[in-house]
Amino acid sequence: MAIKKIAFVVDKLPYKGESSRLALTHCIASQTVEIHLEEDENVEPVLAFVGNGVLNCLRNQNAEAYGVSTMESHIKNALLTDIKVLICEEDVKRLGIAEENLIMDAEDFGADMTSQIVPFSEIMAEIESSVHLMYF
Amino acid sequence: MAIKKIAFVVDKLPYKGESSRLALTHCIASQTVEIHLEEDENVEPVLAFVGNGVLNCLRNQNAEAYGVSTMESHIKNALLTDIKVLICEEDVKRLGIAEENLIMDAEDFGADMTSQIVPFSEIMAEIESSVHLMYF
Amino acid sequence: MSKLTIGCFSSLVGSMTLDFAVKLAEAARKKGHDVDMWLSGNGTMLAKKGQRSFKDYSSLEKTMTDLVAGGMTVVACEACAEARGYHKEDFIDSFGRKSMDWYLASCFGADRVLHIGGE
Amino acid sequence: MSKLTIGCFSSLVGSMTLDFAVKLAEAARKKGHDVDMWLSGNGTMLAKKGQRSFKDYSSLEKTMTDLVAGGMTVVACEACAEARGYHKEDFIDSFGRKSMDWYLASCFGADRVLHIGGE
Amino acid sequence: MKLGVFVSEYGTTNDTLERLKADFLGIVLVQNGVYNAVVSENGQTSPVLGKGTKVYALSEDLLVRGFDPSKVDKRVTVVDYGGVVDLIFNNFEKLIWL
Amino acid sequence: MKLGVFVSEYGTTNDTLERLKADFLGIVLVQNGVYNAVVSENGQTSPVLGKGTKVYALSEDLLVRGFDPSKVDKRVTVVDYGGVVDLIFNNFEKLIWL
Repeated sequence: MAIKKIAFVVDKLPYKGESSRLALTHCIASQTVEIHLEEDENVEPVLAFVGNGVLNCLRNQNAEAYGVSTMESHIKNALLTDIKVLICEEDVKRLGIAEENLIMDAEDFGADMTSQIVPFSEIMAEIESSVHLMYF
Repeated sequence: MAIKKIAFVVDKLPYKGESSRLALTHCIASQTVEIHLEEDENVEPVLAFVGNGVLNCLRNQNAEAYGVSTMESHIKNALLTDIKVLICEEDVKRLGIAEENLIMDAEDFGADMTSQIVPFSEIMAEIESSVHLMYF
Repeated sequence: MSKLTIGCFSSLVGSMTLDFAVKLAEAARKKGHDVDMWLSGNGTMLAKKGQRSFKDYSSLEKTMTDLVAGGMTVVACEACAEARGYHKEDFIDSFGRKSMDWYLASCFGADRVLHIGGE
Repeated sequence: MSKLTIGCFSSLVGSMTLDFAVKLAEAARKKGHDVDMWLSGNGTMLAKKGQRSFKDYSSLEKTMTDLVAGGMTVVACEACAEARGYHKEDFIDSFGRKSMDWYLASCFGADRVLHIGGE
Repeated sequence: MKLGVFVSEYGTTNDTLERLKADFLGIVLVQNGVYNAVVSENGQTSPVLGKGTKVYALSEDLLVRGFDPSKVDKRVTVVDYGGVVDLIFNNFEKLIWL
Repeated sequence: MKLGVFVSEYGTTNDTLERLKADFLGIVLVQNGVYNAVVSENGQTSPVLGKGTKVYALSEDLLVRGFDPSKVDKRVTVVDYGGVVDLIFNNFEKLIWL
């Protein structure tokens, strides 16, 4: 059985461009990748927010004025589909973000998975153990 | 007679995006703006390169590999159409560019106009005396 | 009543810069100002007819055509559009197609110009 | 012979990033490697048929169709394209239209992945 | 000259802001520029706020990024799109988008 | 892990480069990234060159910007597109585009 891990690393800010949004939609697309693969083959995504990219993970995003989906709903969807979500601890501290302001779970979506705030070294280890790396 | 001065200020690097290219094409479009205006009305453009934007003004640009026109040819066209071209002195010094490496004239295009390397304060004065400002 | 000319340059579908320009135009119209909008470079993407609505993208076509119907002028750079494969028949009907000198002329007659550049 | 998958994301017509991706693909093919190219976000602009050639823009359609004729695979994200108003009939004929999972599957089978993101 | 500068990015090093001279200079934070109104790095507020110039931030762009417009730095005035239109016509003569 | 980092911008403050750890780290300067190979600011060469890592620059992107590929900083190796392909397959395993 061949499972290949792909690391999705987001270091871009949300909303001005669509880079971080595309990171989420491509990451979640791992749910359906099997249709293109042989039996027993699969892709295992891991999603990490680093640098200013951690600002994608703030709670209470309200996109009503613009009529688009929020990064918050995408991240919660990632948790709902059991994707490992990592948030860089050093950057959370640097930007003075309280954990209570971060999207740590998606209970309202019915997800069991929770986000993890981890040191950059742990994210680097995930990159190292991945077969491929997509840096958004 | 109403002549309105518009300042085109370029602070973006060339080639990766098309921002500085569009600055030049729009600036040169002042040659034909009269067709949209009343008799005796006209636009007088002034073109200034500031910040890293001064790197648009380097000589010997060779775009053969990419098959596009160079910023060099656009700047020479601006001089050929008698547009005032200013290059920020402080930035030329900061980036260690020798004057001999800058596009100071367009004699090969048959232009009489030459570029001027001027202090930022002089560019600021041009902005001040312009009716409108386009910052590329 | 004053006139605002908005130049939208390297902005894109999928970039909120286009949203900014459209919302600002809308707010200016509400306050009774005249508004001209110039689409150049990748900004011309806004002029493409038939953009399908998805939850990940704001849908601007309706707002724009309403604004034009209400008296706003929207013109896209013809050459920039052609280079991207947007021909006359690809354009939203009420949008104009002109050369770059139109933008300068619009600025000539404007009280304020907001030139939105950037990559 | 190895396989390279190139993902072209927020790159654009009028941006040399698209030129970079195309030239890299061409160089890899010349050296006998397999190449898959995925166009997503604004990168889907490359798939639009009928882009007119101007001296200010590099013309990539011929190079791309030649590369595809020679065995390279080019697929654009269907939803990203639809959102921009590029329907099936707007596409360069030999380019594919798939959903995002295709890119992940291509990466699964690739020896190297160059994911070109950015705004 | 009354100059309005739209800052649409966060954390980029552009010295344009430092060099601009005007009788009146106002900064309008839009898009990712609004992070300058709400985020501190290592306890330091954004240098954009420390210039002694008037700073405005767009409420819609705060909301979409998860920030409460009532909780911006006290040196910042929050405006909506209508407020930006008024600034453009009443407070500024020329505009720069960074 | 052998990591190749494509730097396509000049003068942006991204601390990613500082933090990356790899057994082998190579930097490929492309697009506006090539200015790092040729431009000094106030007499200082780019910090990108001072990391003790192997640095490459794309010749086509030097030429288009008006630089002679034979005159880059001596710490930089100039490659063409074919050379980039070889780096990707022979020198690196994973790639980052900044």
